[in-house]
Amino acid sequence: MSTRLGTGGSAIDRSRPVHFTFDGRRLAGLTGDTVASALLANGERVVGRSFKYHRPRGIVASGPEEPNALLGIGTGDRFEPNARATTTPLREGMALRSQNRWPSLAFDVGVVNAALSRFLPVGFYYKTFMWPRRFWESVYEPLIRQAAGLGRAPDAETRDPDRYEHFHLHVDVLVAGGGIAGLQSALAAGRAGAQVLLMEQSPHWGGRAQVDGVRIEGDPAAEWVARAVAELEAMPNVRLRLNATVVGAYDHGWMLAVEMPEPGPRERLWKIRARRTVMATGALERPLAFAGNDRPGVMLASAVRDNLMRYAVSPGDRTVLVTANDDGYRTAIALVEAGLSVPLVVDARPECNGPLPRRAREMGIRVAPGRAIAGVRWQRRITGVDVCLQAGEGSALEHVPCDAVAMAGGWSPAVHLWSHCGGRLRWDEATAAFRPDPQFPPTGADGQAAILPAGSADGHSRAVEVLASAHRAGVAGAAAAAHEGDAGQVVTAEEGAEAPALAVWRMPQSADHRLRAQTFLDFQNDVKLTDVELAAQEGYRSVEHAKRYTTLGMATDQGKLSNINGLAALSHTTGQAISAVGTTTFRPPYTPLTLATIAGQARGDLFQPVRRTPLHARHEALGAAWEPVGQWRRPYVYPKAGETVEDAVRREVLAVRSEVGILDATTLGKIIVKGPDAAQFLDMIYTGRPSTIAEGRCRYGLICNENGFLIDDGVVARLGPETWLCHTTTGGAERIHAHMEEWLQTEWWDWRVHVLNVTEQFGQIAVAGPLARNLLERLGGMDLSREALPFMHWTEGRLMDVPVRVFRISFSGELSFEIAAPAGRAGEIWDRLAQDATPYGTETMHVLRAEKGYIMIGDETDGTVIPQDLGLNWAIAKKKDDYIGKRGQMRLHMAGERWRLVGLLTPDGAVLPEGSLAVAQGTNANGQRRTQGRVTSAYWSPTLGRGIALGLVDRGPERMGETLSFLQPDGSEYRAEIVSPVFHDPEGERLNA
Amino acid sequence: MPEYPLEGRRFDGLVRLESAEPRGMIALRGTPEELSSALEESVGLAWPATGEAAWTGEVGALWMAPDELLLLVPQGQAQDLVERLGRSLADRHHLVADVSDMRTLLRMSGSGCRDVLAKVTPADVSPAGLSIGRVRRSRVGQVAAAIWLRDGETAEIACFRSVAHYVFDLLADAAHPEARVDYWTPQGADAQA
Amino acid sequence: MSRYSALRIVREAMRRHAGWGRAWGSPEPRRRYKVVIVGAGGHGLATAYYLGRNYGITDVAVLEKGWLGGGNTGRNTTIIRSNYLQDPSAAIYEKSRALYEDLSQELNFNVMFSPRGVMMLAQTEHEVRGYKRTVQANALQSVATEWIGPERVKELCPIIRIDGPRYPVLGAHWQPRGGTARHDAVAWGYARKCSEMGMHIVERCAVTGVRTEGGRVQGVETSRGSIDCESLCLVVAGHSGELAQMAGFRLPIESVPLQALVSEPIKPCMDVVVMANTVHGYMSQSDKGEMVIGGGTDGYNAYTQRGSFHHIEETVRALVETFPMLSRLKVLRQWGGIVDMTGDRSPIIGRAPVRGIYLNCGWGTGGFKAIPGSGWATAELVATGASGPLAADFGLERFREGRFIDESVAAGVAH
Amino acid sequence: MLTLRCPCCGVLADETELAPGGTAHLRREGPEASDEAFEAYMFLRDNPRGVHFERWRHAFGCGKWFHAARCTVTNEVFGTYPAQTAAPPEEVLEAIRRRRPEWER
Repeated sequence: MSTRLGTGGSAIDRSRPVHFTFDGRRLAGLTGDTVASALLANGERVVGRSFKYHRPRGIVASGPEEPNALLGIGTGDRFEPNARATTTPLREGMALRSQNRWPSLAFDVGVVNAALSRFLPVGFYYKTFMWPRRFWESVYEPLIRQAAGLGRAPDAETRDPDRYEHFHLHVDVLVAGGGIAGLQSALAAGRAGAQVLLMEQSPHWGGRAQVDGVRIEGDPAAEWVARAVAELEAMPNVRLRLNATVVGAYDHGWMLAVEMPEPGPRERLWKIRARRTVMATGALERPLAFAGNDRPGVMLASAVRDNLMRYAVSPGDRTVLVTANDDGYRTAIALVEAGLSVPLVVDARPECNGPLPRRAREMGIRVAPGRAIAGVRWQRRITGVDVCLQAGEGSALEHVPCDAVAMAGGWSPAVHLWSHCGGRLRWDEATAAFRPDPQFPPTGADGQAAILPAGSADGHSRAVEVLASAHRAGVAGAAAAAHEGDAGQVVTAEEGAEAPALAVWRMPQSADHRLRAQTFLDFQNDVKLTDVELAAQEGYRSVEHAKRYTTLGMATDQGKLSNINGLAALSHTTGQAISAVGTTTFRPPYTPLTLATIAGQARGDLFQPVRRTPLHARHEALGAAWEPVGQWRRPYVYPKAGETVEDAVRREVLAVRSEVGILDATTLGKIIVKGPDAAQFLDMIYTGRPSTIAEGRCRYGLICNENGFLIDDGVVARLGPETWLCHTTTGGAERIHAHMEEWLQTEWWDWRVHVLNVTEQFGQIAVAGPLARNLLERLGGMDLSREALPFMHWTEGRLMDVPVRVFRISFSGELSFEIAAPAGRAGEIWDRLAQDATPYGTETMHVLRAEKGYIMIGDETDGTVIPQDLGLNWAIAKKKDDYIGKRGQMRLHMAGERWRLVGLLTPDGAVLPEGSLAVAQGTNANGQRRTQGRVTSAYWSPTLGRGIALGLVDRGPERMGETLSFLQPDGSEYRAEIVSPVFHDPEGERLNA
Repeated sequence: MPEYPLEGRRFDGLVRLESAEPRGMIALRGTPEELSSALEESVGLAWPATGEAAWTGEVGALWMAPDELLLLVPQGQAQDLVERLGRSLADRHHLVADVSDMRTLLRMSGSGCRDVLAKVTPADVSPAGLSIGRVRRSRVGQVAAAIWLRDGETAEIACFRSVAHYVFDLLADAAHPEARVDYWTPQGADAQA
Repeated sequence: MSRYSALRIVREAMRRHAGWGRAWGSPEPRRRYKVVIVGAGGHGLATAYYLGRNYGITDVAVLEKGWLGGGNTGRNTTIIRSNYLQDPSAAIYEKSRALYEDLSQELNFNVMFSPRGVMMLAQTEHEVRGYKRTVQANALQSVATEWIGPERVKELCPIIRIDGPRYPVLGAHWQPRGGTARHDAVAWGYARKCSEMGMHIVERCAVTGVRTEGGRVQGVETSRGSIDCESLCLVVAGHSGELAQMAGFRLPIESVPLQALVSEPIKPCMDVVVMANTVHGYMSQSDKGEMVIGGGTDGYNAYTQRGSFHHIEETVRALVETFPMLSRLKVLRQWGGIVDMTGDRSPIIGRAPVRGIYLNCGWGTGGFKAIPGSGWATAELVATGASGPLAADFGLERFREGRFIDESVAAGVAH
Repeated sequence: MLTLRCPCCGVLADETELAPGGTAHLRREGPEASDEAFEAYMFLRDNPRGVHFERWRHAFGCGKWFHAARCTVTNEVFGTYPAQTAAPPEEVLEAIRRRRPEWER
């Protein structure tokens, strides 16, 4: 039975109980507990079921490497699946649920997989489920999917109510890890004068040293830790954060960290630009590979120690320690010191006479050298272990009753950050571990090492070396940022000497197949020794193939526990050295990262900016239906009470055609181009010749990209001798401004031209319709008569005492003006106009322009259309030697026969479905129906009382009067006649009125 | 009377957020070689150093780019200054325009300014990175903005008019009373000294 | 090699699976082959397989500098669809999708093709038009897709939020027989069959040079010796530029990082593939229960197989907005691949400027779904020396002529 | 996540403040260009594995275009310089040779 002891526990507050439930049962823990320690304190050994065989599993570790103890935490909108019990602080009222079991944790039908395990060898699903063919979709895959997955998915309508945010920081030195190495590095860098941020993933400073009985400067580690923290807190150039894990290393020293602030947002994502990062992330203890090593109650020796010292929780009353190094003995000693029984220490080493083993023996602990575990006896709880010779095949020599097993397989440096960004690892035979290879570090923008390994993350195990390497790293980090101040002395430390460890990759050495088939490498994914062997046998020998074929290391712990043992198994089977086998690449994040944390504040209303015109509130008041255009919100149409969108569009169109309407045209781009070379520049940007526009006049212009394709259009006005105002489409404002700047800055930098995007300076209102002029004249202040301001002219003055520019241009085919007023004053004019004019939206604008046969960028064009296709040759200056796109348009395919703009009318006036294709005879070599044209826009025209459409048709303009067939997906057919694209006022009398 | 997007909006949290009082704004493009003397005589300001702002009272010249300044003047004085500059620069290659309505100015005040800014911009807002007098053009959330400090506890932010509400809402959310970071404050103040 | 089957598994279980042989051989390379294919990813192996299957050409070596399937084949988000706008794309992707339907049975290797359906959400009027246009085109291309309304979207994928404040779902472009497959299995399955046909798959064999004479290819220099060949086929996504350089020509290609990520496994909650291009994100749930997530490419050239975090951020932001219930789910792993981007974002299948060299590259972000069709078309090209109908429009010359195959014209640009 | 020093405003810009602009130092080919020359200008790229000259725009900053010399394998940056030049400045070439002695243009 795991229980809470009567005394001890550095992290817990016995005076403050915390209540929670586990699978509905009411339990109590203490303030300071992790969920894991609280469960153990309550004797909860089985906390989940494994992925494939649904074997009962218990808590193995005490940190982020925990593979088994994943729980569903919380309820409703705050439900979180797969929460790691070992790193989740216990909170009052927490509701915990075990996962991947049905109907209950104790009895799980999935366990049948375990019984069938021999028929479910690694990769079996690649070899079967193929016949009968249709069964795959109807039976097999649904079964596989149901079986897979760990935690329950949150309900479909879940809405996370919590806050998340980001924090950007630029520092000289980031120290990842607040153990004694991290503290020493921070001290060195901080004293040297560098700006330092020190982050520790747990709620405690000092890391393992405190539970490992290390003494620093003659005192217990804990006391030095307290002093170090105090000194760091006093430094103005140093910051410390607990509960903050550095999870990713990216290019140019950009580091990612997650903080669980308390109180504050649920999680905070730190984006840290660090000159250097000290990797003081410590090391992870390895399990040992013996039969039954996955049984609940088998734990890492270090985890047993942590639970004992921090939380006063014992994993059992009688704990057998199995080890291959001296460090493991610390756990045995600690257990006995806590008054618990350690019936046996199973040590794989033939010789174990180091100080720690000696001490253990002195305490009366029986030590069995050269031994191994042949099996763990289990009946719903561990009842004992069978002990055998490490050298043999596993025939049991004795049976030792116990209810818990602590395993000490040696330590693997936590080198993940080193690997995230290109750093290489080297296999170190001496420590039997992958260590950072100083020859191939992850580099920053300067080509130098961006990450400096320190302490046990660099493969050091002795406190003295740990502190020394940490000091060096801190000094080096500060120096890289030109801080050379006195970093002080590295402190002294002493701890029990340790005899050499033995790298034991399987127990016993020559375990037979029966044992190997019960020896687990990856606990969560149920990968066993025999699985890796079979993978190798089938040729999946490259480490990546083995990983993917067996799924070893692909569980939620990302191989933190299983990786090295797996590699060792692979090397053993393939007969190549571990160094030759190599390791798979560690990828960010080091620990799983919440999606909402990545999104940060950008959720809901802040997901993306909404751009509002100065008239936004007025549109809202008018009940506009919005259309997102880029990030702008534009009124699509203004439906009145009881009106459908169609009704409203009809009403708005007729109002413009018969009276007058107003449109918010603010979003159209407005770019000033000025300078001695502006004329020459614009003649290159546009296909036409803006240079020849007279002052006071406007002209329609086209802009192509270098490929020849039409990318934007708009009216250009000549403001002065060397000044032009270029209007772009709504989407074009930023794009075309950038386009102009690009050519000016990178190609024609010697041309004397300035460009300024003044789009948002103005509120622009289009006033369109036969009554437009006299409405405007009623505003007073300007003579807008036909004589004073003819079509395609502009003027400036004051309307209602508001300074404005008035452009006599039209996108509707009606008598029309566009009024540009300072954005802050456009409202006054709109309000006045709205008294007598009908506001209309973008959909109405589309109908109006289509009736007139005007093209719309994005409808008639799609990035593959050239002006010539649209009958816009008149807007291209043929004689001009050059403009952007001219050469592109000279290419074979551009000059040849193409689909060109026409109008399309159905005999019965029906509206052609947009995107419809006109079919031609027969099929192409791929059996696809041939086509000869398509509909680019189609609308119901209230003006003509029928459907109209614009389209691109093969040699269209030469085929007036021909009828095309538009085949629909549902098999029906539309027929339409090719006509002129101008449906309304072809002579343009209304336009010029 | 002109309308301003953030008129009347105010938020109190880790910092106080409000619309700065309206000011005239002028975009001036051209090289210092061409324009600095004219700037001197019509505004009384020397061409600011790269990435800095030059102030005389409420009149400021903010460095936007090697060939671009943003001039801040009291409300209503922009048009007049544009014309004066236009005249004195007539023979110089330049571009000057009244852009008073194009951008919106927000003011953020309180000891939490740097912490709140750090949540929304990738720029270095440490006392070293964003010193008083410096003008930093960068991102605020997903939009472009210019940030400068008037003093240790007052920041001004200029963004385009159309996104004024987005920027305000984003900063207000970042300044949520329960979202303290205490990175640059209170210690941050000492670090400056 | 004996067949895979349930019966075989039972038999092997009785003898502790001692009888399973290697999935594919690992022979020493010979001095000469009729055809040398560089790149043992999906496209290279499929090309080899169809050379044997359709043309009886088995004197083939597939050279791989690293481990088989270790490039983009093993790094992509495994989406399979053919709902493309342009005829040439629709033709080759639909051919590919059709081959996927029976691939497991044909290869006797379960590639877990899962035709669960692919939907592309329309969240702006512009997207609605783009997708409706594509549905029209697909109908004439014999690609079964349809336009569905928001309610149907919600029905097919209940975890989508269709009434989001920013971009409500206006409908979707739905391909019922699109889906996913197990990426590694595709490479392994083809490799096993090629091996069975006597072809040589040579791993850890890096090509260091291309030998040409009089404008004709003679062979390649490799880290495992010099190899002669009649035909050389370059199928090295991400590294096509380097190989081309060795052979002395340039390509309309730039190599950029493409990133993806997976979440922790959860019980099935999403039975379709969803792509949301307005907000740049797409997602499916693997058979293991992980949410598999992808987005856009990084904007700069790199061979780092990792990218910049802000692209991940943009994608995740989009998905949390589209699937709010994912909010508290956690990302397990992110990674990157290197993709070839061509001038029009469509692939290149065709003859290289050097005689005897054939190209299959430029698949950009969409290569996995094309593997069988691409192999089929490239095999025809290599075997006959001329492009068949499937590959005809994908030749290099299109860039000179300005005859582009631009899929970005429809809203659906992501893969 | 790259950081590049904008040579125009001196800011050490985060990648999110920048817009990438593809290969630098392309010579524009106009109407008189041959099909081959135009195709090369528009599409053919060296796409090197190593030192790459590329364009960036300080889009969220001073708005200026600049060039960077960067290694496409390690992302090491050898230098940045204003865009108003047809070839990389000597000091950048020097920096490259210092770090990549074997490199040649």
